[in-house]
Amino acid sequence: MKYGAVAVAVLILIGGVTTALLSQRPWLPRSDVVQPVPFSHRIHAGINRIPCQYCHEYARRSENSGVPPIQRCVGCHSSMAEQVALQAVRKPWIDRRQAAFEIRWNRVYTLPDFVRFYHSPHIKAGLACQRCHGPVETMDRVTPVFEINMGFCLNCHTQRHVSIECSTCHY
Amino acid sequence: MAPEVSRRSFLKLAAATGAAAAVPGCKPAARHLIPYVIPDENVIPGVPSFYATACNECPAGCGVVARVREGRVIKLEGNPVDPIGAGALCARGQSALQGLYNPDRLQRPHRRGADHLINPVQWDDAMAQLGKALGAAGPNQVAFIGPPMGPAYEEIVARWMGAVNSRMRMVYAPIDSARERNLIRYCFGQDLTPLYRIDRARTLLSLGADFLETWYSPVELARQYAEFRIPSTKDGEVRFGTAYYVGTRMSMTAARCDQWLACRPQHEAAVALAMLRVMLDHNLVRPPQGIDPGAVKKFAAAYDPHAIADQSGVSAGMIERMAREFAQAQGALALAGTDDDAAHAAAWMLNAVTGNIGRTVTFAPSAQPPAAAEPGAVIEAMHQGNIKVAVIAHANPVFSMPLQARFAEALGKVPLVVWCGGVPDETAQYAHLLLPINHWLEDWGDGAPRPGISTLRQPTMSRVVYSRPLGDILLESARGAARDRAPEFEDTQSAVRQVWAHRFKNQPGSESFDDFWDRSLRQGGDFRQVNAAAAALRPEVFAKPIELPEAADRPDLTLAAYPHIYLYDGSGADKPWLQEIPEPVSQIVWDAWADIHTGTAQRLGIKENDIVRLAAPGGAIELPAHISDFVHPEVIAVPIGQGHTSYGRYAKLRGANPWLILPPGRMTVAIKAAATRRSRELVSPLYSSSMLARPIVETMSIAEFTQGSKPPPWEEPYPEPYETYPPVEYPVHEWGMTIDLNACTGCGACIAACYAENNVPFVGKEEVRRGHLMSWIRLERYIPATADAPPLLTMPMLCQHCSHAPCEPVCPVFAAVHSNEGLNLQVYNRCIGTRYCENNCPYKVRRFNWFKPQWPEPLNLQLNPDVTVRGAGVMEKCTFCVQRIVAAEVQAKLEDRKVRDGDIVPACAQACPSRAITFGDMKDKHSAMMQRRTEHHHRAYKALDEPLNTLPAITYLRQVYRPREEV
Amino acid sequence: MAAVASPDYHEIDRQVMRTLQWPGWRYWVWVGALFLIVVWGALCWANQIYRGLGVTGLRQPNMWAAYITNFVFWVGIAHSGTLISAILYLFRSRWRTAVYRLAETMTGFAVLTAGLFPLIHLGRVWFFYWLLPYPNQRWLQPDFRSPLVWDAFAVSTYLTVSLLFLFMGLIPDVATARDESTGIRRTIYNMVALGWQGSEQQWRHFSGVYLLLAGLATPLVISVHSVVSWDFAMAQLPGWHSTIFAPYFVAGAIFSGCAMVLTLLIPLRKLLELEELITPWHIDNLARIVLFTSLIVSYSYVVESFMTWYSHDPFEMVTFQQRYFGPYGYLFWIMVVCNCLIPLALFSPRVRRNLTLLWVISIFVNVGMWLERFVIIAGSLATNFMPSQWGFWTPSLTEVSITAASFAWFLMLFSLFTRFLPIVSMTELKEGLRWLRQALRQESAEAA
Amino acid sequence: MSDPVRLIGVFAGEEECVAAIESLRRAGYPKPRVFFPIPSEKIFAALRLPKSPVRVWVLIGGITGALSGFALTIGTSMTWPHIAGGKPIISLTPYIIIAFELMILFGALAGIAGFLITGGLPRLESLTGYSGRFSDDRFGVLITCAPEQSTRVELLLKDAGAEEVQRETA
Repeated sequence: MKYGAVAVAVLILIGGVTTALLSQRPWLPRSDVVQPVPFSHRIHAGINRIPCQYCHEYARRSENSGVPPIQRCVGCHSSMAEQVALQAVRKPWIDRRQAAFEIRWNRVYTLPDFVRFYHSPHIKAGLACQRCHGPVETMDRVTPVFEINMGFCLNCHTQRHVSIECSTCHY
Repeated sequence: MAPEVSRRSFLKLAAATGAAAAVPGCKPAARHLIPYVIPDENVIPGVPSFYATACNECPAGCGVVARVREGRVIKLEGNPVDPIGAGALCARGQSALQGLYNPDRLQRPHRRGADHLINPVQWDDAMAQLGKALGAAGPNQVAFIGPPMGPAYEEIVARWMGAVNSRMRMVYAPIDSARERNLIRYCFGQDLTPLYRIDRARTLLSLGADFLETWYSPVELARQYAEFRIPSTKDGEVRFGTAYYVGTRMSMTAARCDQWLACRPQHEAAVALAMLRVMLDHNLVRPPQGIDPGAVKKFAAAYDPHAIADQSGVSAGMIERMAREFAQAQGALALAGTDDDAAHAAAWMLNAVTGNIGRTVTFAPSAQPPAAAEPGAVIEAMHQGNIKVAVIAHANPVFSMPLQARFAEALGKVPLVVWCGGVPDETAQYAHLLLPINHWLEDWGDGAPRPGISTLRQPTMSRVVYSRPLGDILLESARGAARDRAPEFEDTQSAVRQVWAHRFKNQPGSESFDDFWDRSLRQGGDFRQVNAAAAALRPEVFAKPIELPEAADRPDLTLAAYPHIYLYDGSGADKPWLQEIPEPVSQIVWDAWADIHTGTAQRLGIKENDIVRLAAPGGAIELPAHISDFVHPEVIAVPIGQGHTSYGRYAKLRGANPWLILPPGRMTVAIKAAATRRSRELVSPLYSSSMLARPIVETMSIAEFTQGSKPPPWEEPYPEPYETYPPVEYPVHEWGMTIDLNACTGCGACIAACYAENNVPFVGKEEVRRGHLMSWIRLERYIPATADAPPLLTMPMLCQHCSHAPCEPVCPVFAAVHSNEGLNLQVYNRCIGTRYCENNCPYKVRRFNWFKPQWPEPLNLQLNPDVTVRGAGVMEKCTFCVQRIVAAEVQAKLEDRKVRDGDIVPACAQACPSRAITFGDMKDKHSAMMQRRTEHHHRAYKALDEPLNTLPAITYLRQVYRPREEV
Repeated sequence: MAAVASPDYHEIDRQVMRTLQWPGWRYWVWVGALFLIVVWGALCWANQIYRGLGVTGLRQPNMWAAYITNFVFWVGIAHSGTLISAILYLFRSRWRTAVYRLAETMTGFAVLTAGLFPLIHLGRVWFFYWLLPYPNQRWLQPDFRSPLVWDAFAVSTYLTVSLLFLFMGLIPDVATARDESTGIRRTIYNMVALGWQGSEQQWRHFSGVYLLLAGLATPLVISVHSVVSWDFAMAQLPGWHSTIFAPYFVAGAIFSGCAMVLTLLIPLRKLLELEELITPWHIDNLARIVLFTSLIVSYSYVVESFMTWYSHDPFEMVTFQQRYFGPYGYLFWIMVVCNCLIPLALFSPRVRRNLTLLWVISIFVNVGMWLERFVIIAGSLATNFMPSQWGFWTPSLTEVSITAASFAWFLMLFSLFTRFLPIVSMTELKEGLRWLRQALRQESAEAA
Repeated sequence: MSDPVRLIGVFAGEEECVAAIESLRRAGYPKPRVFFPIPSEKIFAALRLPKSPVRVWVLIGGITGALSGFALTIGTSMTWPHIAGGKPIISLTPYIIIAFELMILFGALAGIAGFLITGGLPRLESLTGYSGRFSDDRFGVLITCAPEQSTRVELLLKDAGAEEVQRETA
């Protein structure tokens, strides 16, 4: 019986480690991402009601939505010398040497290499950004709401009668 | 709008913003997003930009459009506006990318130390050293060696030469048109540029001119040749050009002609002259005004067809037949491409006497060639020690000059040799200062390939290595050497602009220069019609007989060197695509070989792969033998391009270099051949050359074409397929392709384009030997079993996207699956690698990733971010460029319209010089692709479809041929 | 040799129990050597997974070669076990009792070995479970139209059922062994025997389910090798696409399997001193099956060639011409000698009684049957529809190692079984004691 | 009333054992528990045992397997119909193979389960009266009776050919 207990303990351990490793699925959106700049979508998109595509301007034209250029930040935050939180934005604006003070935003949403996703047709189809990204306008720090996996895509594509051919996303 | 280089340098880091960064295998996707400080309004991340420029890989100078994603060029395509390439681009042009991203490119300036090793130096140091040396040099003590580089660059060089007070400009390109120019001057008494129009001819005679491969302007001529060779029926009359190739070996060009007539070396002229005699003897021609028939007759009398038949090996009957056809055709054209002046003269005589000047070939006045010193004089000055500084750019004379020219030795006597280039080559081994210069895709420049056509080159991306434009180096060094005489150009860009501004002044029109400049940049140049120049054969030409080689002087064996279709003069050897694409006729990869006739090999006791020693007066080379009947028995043919001792990892130590043993200016030399006891396997991805009478490459004689039907290839035709299941319905599109085998020349541009577009890995010689070649499209090449057939059967073979795809139902996991647009999809991420699909594929077009593919940095920058890089263990194959299909469909959706015919052009179809490949929707009967099928329905067939009922989406159009008759 | 002409129940037990004594050092050296070969094979596989299948000799167009040949070979080996244990059980064959456990053990381990090869040959083995249906967020399931999915179902069913069948038969025997042992062995044997005590209720359900399992295994075994043959017959490749493949493969499987039983049985009988339980009569019967199936296989070769000639299909004609006279032609002729000619010697009773000769013949048959699968699989792939894409596989070190390791793996498992579990069924020998006695009498009469 | 007595008759052969069972039955005793080393149809017959119900288990398992095979294949094909090689989405012919294999698999598993459950296996402690001899070469007949009947039963067993009769108090 002692051996039995040990065996069960080992099995539980192995199972736990496997589950833990698999639950880390690196290809899924990450909820533990902390950004170098304490940017709040709640303040920008929520309180101030700035449209998403004001900053993510490529979404309707490209596969990428794009991260806003620093110029876009400076456009509104013209006097930011006094704000400590905005130093990270101000530095690259003042010193434009490449890579000197670049902001390295951490990705929240990643897709595997073998998935092709175009933002543009989704915008064209009138989908709200929140359909996939969740209520970003309520978040100070963006965390994923949906587990964006193949089933998530298929659900929506099937409901909306969009192609679910393999070549829609994989090539 | 002209993009500015400085601005684009911001983009370099933006590569990470590509959502689908193509990284091989399991590397985690980019983790960071780095924003622009100021966005470039011309660049949308994820959307490609296109920049027009011009190819610099050979003198033809086709226009090129560079596809740029996130600041890096990922694909080169033909520029449709350009009249030379007309939107197509050959394999060499496609592969320029691998020169740009070559991992062995010199990263920064280097100086050779006392220990003979090279060490990196700062640009400032290097420039200071050069400037000082130039300043110290006396008059005519500075040499500049390089090929013709286009008007703007020539202007920079000329002014630089002026600043250093020297006239030692040596214009040097290993393959140039000097002989053609000289002979035109001899025949017509003026400097003229010929404009060939094969498409206007009905009979074509090539005297050793490989016009589909390396001669003159292959892309342009292939396009014309396709028009000439695609049979058509108009008003009951069948139009189908007749082509003869007289030469020592069956080149790819010869294989596309009706007949290859094996001719003893240096006897091509004799055959042409004998034809002239037959024409006059039988009064087949009336020479046009200005040519005295009597003089011609008198001249031709010396060339008795029977005697010449005995000497040349081309039968008298054949000579007579060719003469008749040539004389009577409505438009005929003779082209000469040998190293024999007589052949060129004879070709012009034939063209002139039959009245084809102005019809199938026109002339335009030549531009002034750059002022240059005699090459011999420069070399002699170097030998004398009179040259203190030699700058060598874009040239590799140590490799491509014969040993007899003693160039390397002369170079050794120059105190400062400055080498400017990309991958350090043999010449760089003699350099004291090695300066990396911008690749033409990174540099400004222009070209004037022929009158009326001015191409403009612009940087398409920021530099890959710490290189500088050659022009900047020259201008800065001139400033350093001689402040008083320094050229007033600021840098290369302003030099190009000023040169163009100068020329613009002389042109009529109301356009402002800024508009003209912008338009030229956008189009990739300035293209104008030029009036043909009048040209008449000089009567004196017929006064002096052309000497024919004496039978007594005839050597036992002649080495005939020819530029390899991909490696060209050797400059292609550093590009793995060009090494890996099988040479069309021999199908050999990554090597050089000696083409030996079966009989000769027997006589010499040589077997396939035995290394033979070819000894010429100037030296000897050793190469493995490739035995075939595709070469004259007295000739051993050797491709030029391999045999590098330097020039990067892909070129180094492969094969042998025939340039070294050729006499200066010649491509042939008498040799002695002997077997050595060694051998080396020549690697080819092709097993059998016999088609076993299977319906793969189908042909049709001209008689069958005229009748409009062809008997089935089988003794008993297979019964009509009995369909067990209802056919699959494709709701919107059903993509398909039509490939015209009469147009296809086998040049391999499609293969190179596919490599570039689809991230197809190259694997190297050993892996090709092990059957691991990855190319998605290959050339099927068979030697016909009967004499009554085209000389060589070729067809591009790629995934047929069968409607009844045998690969699909055997896949256990739906990795091979059909889309509702008729595509046979391969879902890489679903594939588990059972490889059953390839077993069941009758066309054997699927490729398995035996290893994780490797692209040594920075070759990986070329990878197309729109195509997944496949990891080890998955199957892949042609996708009909599904990424382009999806992109076009997305674009159509954004514009609220349907996909139009022509929106989608797969890479192979885009590149094809002869426009053999058309892609479109099979459900749209009006698409160009379906039109082509309908128009040529007599010729349409689907490969292996009759026995297997696979219903391929690719329809081939049978190759129509004229039966080779024994005359 | 202690000639006991008339063994009784206890004598049978005694003789079999003797094999379960703790083995000596020679045995452990043998098992250890096999284990090392298995470890080497595992390392080769690990290297293959890490670097990619390019470490094998596989190439265009030989996408399948040694691994799939091994798979079919081992599945085939398995079949004779089920034939002897299940089909002959249903026929109430008298001579099966002494050899069936050995054959069945061989079946279990052969399927276990065979089952590894579809995994070994995968390009991305870490996704092997995509071959099986399971709920997933991708909505994706295997394509049940693919013969490989049939394979996955057939082989895993076969493995399960044959192991269950083996286990069922073992229960009463292990109980016997338990009752003869003490200490930890006794505990373990008792657990294996599930506490079997041979009461009338236990026996009643046992007999019922054993018969039904035999009844289920019989169509299963035929279906499994038919499905394996359809891996090839369902493709349209010349040389594969043939309707006779299913019976042809099943016959070949039994042929090779019985030969393998002989290969194992003849030395084992000697080493474990089981001469009195496994008599020449048993072996003679096995040899007759080998002979009979050899004739079927030879007939299949003839029919296959005849059909090709008769159809005059140009592709098939070339493939067969290449099969006989192409680069792999010598393998075909070795195969004909091994499979068709050498077994003809078994028509002679003296050959059937000469154990050494019989053993050598069985080795030839094993070699021949491996080659048969190779000639069909790699040979047909080599000479496909596209003459330009022909190509001929040559083995790499990895493939040789893994093939060798598969034999070592099989022999290691088998060797372990022989010394820890009864390799001869005591229960069934006792049940058929009459026939055993008769055989022994006959033998001693012949010897006299 | 005193404790009942267990009598275990040990027989050397199948016939004697059968004879003992028969005579016990004729004498009106309840069915004895019998231990024997080989499966014996004669003993089953003597004990008047009905056929084992595992047949039904196998049948139900097999039918379930076949049905689930069809349900699985057809169901998954319909969830996401992929075109492959122009074959129909629901290709019944190949699905028969899956259904067949699952029928065998489920049938065999159900049979084993039936055997274990109906046979009361696995069991941890020994059945009363079991002895190691009964898995070797002896047959055992166990009958529990009142002490006053024990002599008669012992005689009955001996008459049938028992080598020995063990007697123990229950």
